[in-house]
Amino acid sequence: MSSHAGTIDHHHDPSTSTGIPNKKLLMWAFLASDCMFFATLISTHLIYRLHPPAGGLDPKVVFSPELTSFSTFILLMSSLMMALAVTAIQKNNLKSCRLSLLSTILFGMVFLGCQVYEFNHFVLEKKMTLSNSLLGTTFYTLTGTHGCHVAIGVLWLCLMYVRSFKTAIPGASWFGKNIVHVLVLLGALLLSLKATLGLVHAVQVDGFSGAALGHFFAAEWLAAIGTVAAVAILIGFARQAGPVDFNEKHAIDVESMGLYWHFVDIVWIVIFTAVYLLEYLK
Amino acid sequence: MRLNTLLLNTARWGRAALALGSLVFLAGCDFNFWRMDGHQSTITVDGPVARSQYDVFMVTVWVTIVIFVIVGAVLAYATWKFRAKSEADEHAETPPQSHGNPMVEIGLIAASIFALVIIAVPTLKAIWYTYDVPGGDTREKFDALQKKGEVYEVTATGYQWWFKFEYPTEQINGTGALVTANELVIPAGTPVRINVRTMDVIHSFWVPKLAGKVDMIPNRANHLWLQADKAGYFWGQCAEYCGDSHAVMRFRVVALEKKEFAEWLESQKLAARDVAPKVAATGAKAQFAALRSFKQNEYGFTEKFAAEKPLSSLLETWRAKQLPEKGEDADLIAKGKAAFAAKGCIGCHAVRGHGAMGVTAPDLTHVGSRTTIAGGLLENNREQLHRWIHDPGAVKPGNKMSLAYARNDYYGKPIDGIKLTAEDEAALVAYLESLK
Amino acid sequence: MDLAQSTHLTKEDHAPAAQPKLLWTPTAKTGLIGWLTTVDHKKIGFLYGFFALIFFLVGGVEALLIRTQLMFPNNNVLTAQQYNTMFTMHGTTMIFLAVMPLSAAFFNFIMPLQIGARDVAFPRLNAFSLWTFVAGAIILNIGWFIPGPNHGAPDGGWFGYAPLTSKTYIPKHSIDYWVMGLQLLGVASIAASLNFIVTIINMRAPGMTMMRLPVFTWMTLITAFLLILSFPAITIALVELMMDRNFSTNFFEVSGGGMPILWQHLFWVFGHPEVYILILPAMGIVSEILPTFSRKPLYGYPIVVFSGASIGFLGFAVWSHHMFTTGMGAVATAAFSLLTMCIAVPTGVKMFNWIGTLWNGRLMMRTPMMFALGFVWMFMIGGFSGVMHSAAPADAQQQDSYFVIAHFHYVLIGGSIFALLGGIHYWFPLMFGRKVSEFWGKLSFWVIFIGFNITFFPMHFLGLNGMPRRTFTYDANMGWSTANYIATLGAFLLGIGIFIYFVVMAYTFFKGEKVGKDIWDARTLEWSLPNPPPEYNFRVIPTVHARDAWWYEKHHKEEIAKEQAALAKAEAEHGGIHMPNQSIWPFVASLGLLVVGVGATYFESDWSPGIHAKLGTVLVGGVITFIGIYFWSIEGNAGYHLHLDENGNPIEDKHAKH
Amino acid sequence: MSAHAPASHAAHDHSHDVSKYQIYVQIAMLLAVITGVEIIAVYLPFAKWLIITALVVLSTVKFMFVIFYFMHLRWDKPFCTILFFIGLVLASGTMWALLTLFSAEASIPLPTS
Ligand code: HEA
Ligand code: HEA
Ligand code: HEC
Ligand code: CUA
Ligand SMILES: [Cu+2]
Repeated sequence: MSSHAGTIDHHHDPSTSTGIPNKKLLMWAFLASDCMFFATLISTHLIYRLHPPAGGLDPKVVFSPELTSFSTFILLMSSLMMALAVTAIQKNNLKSCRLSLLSTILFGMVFLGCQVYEFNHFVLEKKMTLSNSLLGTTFYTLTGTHGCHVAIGVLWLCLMYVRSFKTAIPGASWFGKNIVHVLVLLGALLLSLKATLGLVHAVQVDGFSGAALGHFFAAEWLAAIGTVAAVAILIGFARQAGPVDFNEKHAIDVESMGLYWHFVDIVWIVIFTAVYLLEYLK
Repeated sequence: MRLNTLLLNTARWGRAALALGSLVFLAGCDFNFWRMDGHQSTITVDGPVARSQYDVFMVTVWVTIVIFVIVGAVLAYATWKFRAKSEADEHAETPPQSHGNPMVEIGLIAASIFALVIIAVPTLKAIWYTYDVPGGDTREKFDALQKKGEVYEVTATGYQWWFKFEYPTEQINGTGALVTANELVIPAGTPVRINVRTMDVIHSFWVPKLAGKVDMIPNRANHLWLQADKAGYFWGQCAEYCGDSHAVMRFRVVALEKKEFAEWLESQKLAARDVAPKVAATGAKAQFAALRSFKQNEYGFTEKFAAEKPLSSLLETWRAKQLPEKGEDADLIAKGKAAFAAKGCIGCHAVRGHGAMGVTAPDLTHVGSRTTIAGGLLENNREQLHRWIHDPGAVKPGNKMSLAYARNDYYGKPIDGIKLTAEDEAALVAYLESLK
Repeated sequence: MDLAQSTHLTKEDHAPAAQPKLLWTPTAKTGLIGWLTTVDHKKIGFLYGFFALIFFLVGGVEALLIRTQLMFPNNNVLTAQQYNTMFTMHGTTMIFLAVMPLSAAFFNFIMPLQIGARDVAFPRLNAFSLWTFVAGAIILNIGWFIPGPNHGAPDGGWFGYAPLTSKTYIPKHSIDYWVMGLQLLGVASIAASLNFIVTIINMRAPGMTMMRLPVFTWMTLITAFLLILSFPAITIALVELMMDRNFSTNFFEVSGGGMPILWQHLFWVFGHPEVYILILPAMGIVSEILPTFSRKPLYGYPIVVFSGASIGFLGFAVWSHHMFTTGMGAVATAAFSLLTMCIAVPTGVKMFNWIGTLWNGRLMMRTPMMFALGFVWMFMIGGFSGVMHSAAPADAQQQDSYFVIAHFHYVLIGGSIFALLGGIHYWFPLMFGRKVSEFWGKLSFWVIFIGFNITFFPMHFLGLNGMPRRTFTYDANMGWSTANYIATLGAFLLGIGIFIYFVVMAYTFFKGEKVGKDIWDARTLEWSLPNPPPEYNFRVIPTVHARDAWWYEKHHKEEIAKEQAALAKAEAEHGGIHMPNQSIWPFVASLGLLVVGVGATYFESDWSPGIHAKLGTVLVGGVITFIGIYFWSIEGNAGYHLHLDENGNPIEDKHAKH
Repeated sequence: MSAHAPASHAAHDHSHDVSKYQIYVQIAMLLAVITGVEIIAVYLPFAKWLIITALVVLSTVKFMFVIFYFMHLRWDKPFCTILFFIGLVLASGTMWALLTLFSAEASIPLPTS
């Protein structure tokens, strides 16, 4: 209840029959369902990999293991940040929670950026499109669906992040600000996506070198500046004073969002092995 | 006659039953719908595969009937015995609030499992028996048997909405295998392996009296086997929904004794018949001036053909079809042959020896020797042939041949295509009939 | 924690600190706004039932058209295309828009009452499920109303086998409507099921242990699990089909190496659990009716529950029995054949326990009981023909013949529909406080029962006599004419029966005899409520002491009265009954999905650049949905408190913030 | 209500939280290392079955670490684990069955095309 004093027990909700909070239960049931969802998609992909049409594309020629390993690593790190965000809010450490949420969002965006880059690269350079080969069909659909999950997760994280600024002062208006906040955050996301794309591209072309950085700034200075500006505004927002209606009691919201995010991560673990790595076996 | 007896019988059951009875009679029927000896009966079967499937079915029927009688009897007894006699009786006294008895449950579970085992054993046997030709379940073994003439192989391909049959072992002058359509002729008394393929959507190959169905699935090498006990004429039908005209995607299977089968093969391998035009042509007779106008879906068979006759007499009908008609009009046939090329029929149809090589439609080389056309929908006679080539779309909804005809689209805008005059039609029919 | 504690008191019930004006809190209880914004599980249940019954009539009219066409050989009532549309829409409508939502109506209305809860776990999610279901139903049926050669209602069969449903073979948008419609229905079902799962597991009244749950609630739980685990398969299959149709991918495209058989597998991975989704709620209803009208507890409760769960679990391991004729190879065929047979065992167990429930009882032969007994008989017959199908060699002759039609109408009508119609009779007094006349109720039962058997029993013979299903016409010389004729007459009789049923229901709804609470002297908690139940359901959350909780209460009146008085006092001290606020946002979110759905089907290929208009609409819909969800989350799960007077009526200022 | 949350429980929880940060970071490192090992493993010249087994095992380990630690299953009520594993087991089972069905000889697609 609102009159709660003392610590909240985060693994036990006395208002439910089992002691598991409703939202957590909902999320676990949903994830059970999502397992089936990805099982069917991955099955489709593997079935067609085991019985490829004659003359189909060779994934070894198409895939680029470095980029995929990198984005796998990024996603793992985002999972870590997510886990930290949950512990932070459980300890009512709002600042640290927001920081972790923001990092999770950014890592998520980098992952998406890598994926967009990858798709673009495969289509333009490796000539693998959604419709010109069975490999393209199943690959894009599977990883694209996963990407959609990540994107939805990012959106959710953003909402949670701005939600954490909801004021606790009765009568105070926060709603208009809230909308501006959302918009700035979305802007930051899109700009950082663009910047990521540029950076990956530069690295792909020039390798890890100063030249890469130079090319990157030459091409993407607008996006880079925009990102910095947007982040600056966000920091401004974050300095907002006054009590907020976001605390320990909302830990369950963050936690169930975290469950979703981690699940997206483990799906990637499976995809990384089953879709990418296995192709490289001799 | 029957009307009277029927009415007399039903009168006793009161007016409602009488009305119902006469209604039923109006449909020209009697009450024997459980007589299951139709052309596609799965009960009165004519081959070992269908018979083994029927046997399994009967096991399931008997087992379930026994269970039904026992369970039903207990249920009926309980309902009767324990019912409250009146509303007051409902609340007379509360019955004992008992919760169940584990031993009874276990006993019943055991009994159910036992019943299922009775079904499962013949099921498993029949699955393996019906899966492939006995003793020919690998390519090598099958080829060995085929060399000895003990088995036979054909390929059936489904198209929207007709069947193509290929005889891979019957090569014609190296130009390819013998191909026919809509009527599959097989040797009787011989296991026949049928490879089923499709060119478009999923179809299913089903000749109920000979064997259960197997689907024709794109990108999948399915097969089945069947065997006719003796010579006969069998009905088959596509059993998987495949679009507009799925209902009328039918075919026939004709089983012939080995010798006759060999003769049939020889005659089929010949190129299409040529009927030499008379030198002094007198002009074609206008045979179809008084064309009967058919309504859509109108019955496609003459009384003679449709009657539920013994298989042997249908086989006679089929045999009669193999011989050229008497009194052919050679001029008309020649005109038809020309029209067949000029009107673009050759774009889709093949008539071996007459220059038509189309592959997307039924092979017409010997179409005159078949008893049915248009996927078993119509009897192969003059009127129906005429009806078909006059407006195939009106007979068989959406069929691919109608797409080549001139017609109007949804908005009434004309689409260009084949246009036939009455004379063309007469000539084409004569020509098609001559292709024995 | 110990269950003897009351649950509702600890719900988060603080009003949000500041409500921006935009976040209007609707309070209308009736009228359009009242219905659109309701989060009351009983109203939502009622709406589910209302839509489901309408669609049942629509599906029934389609069935009658089918039967009229088949009345005579070479009949001409419908064209081939119309006929194909008719059976596709009949099957899809009956399954997805009639039986499933009708079950959902009972889940919504009855289940929370049975477990002693004041609402479902996520009331607004519940509203979202309802409106998304409606959106799906609209898209599924939209094709009837759009003219043009590119449109039309779905006509690919209810299992839409690829590649017939690909753009090559059906370029019309009819299939797109089907795809998007089912997709939305899937979203609705999954959301609703997640809600039910959480509700049943977490919102039980104190003392209501899992093994004290009423069987209907148990079956709801199992059905919900089946739904969330099977729908993803068809969702993916539909996504793949949609990609094939609109973005020329190769999932089922043979020229690109695709294998259409994959569609069959994915569909039936969903499809078989689906048929148990249709029957388990019905079994739950029957397991409520039989004990009540036998005046005895359900025989072998734990075993009935356990067999329900095993049916659900086994249901995932038998899907290929719909594919016995696809040449899976002898081993796979044998495996699926045996696994399918296994399902007869747990189903039989239920059968035997129902009979055990009757045994030694005192059977009240009222209308609900008639339907329940009709169910037992008819489902048994349908189950037996199921077992005949499970013998793969026999099935090679039966598959896609009228024998299958007979089988599944026996389990679907004789099973699901009978139980659902019986359930309506059973709970009608509770829902509306009125009772259907016994005479008219029984009359409709007998007409339906007889009409049903006349319609579908001959179909067994038709199937064995080789009549394939989905055929718009047949020849007179096949020996099928008589049976078809009789079946059609039966269908009209069945139609008359259903007609009587509905007229009687409508009459009773407005004018029927008013009755007091618990008219059947029933056993489960929902009957402890006055009828119709107040919006807060339970004045005092009951404490459950036995499996048939209400029966126990009735036989331990004093003890219970004392207990409830104490609890009521505690509750009043805590600030009264917490009620969730109404909300429009779930409706807005669903509306957005409707626009998304329409965009994803309609514009393509009609508009010149095509893809832009289409994506534009999808985007607009997406934004609407996003807005809905955004406000939904901002709004928070606020609520208000109700205080009751002695009669259970709310006292004045119930919307006061505090 | 609040009186109901046992004090001991809360204290116990706290002791967790202090170390959770470390645990999370360590696990994240471990996961990164395993991923690295996997990437190297595919290029090693061992038998194919061996590497596949190793990959499957390693991925499963990663999977389990994430769900039991990052997703708290280890500290939550066992019912959450059961719930998720119902889905996981059915999903894996279905996947296995599908792959098996499609590798059966009878299901191999036609050689042409
Ligand atoms: C409510 C829905 C429902 C239910 C409950 C069932 C129940 C069963 N079904 Fe049915 N089925 C459908 C709906 C349903 N079915 C539908 C819609 C289709 C067609 C889909 C389409 O193609 O469009 C279909 C098709 C279908 C097929 C495929 C047919 C084909 O297309 O070739 C098969 C094959 O095995 C089958 C089997 C079974 C079995 C074994 C059961 C068992 O669960 C039945 C068990 C019950 C009993 C057996 C009776 C009671 C038991 C006893 C009294 C105990 C003792 C009995 C014995 C030991 C035998 N069903
Ligand atoms: C729960 C599911 C369900 C239900 C209840 C029904 C109910 C009925 N079904 Fe259905 N049926 C299916 C599910 C169902 N069906 C499915 C899944 C298919 C397969 C589809 C496919 O192949 O893709 C099928 C196919 C199917 C066919 C086979 C078509 C074919 O393969 O060619 C037939 C044929 O007779 C048929 C008949 C009937 C009849 C007569 C009823 C009757 O019980 C209907 C009774 C109801 C009425 C008669 C309505 C009465 C109402 C009024 C009279 C009032 C009208 C007034 C107003 C509108 C205001 N059904
Ligand atoms: C667009 C291709 C096409 C053209 C052109 C065409 N047909 Fe056909 N024809 C078909 C198809 C396809 C069928 C099978 C239709 C079915 O049964 O569904 C068919 C069937 C037939 C049949 C019945 C064959 C059988 O064994 O069942 C005859 C006879 C026939 N066509 C004659 C003609 C004549 C004569 C013409 C020229 C006027 C013609 N066709 C032009 C495609 C074509
Ligand atoms: Cu071909 Cu149906
Ligand atoms: Cu099934």
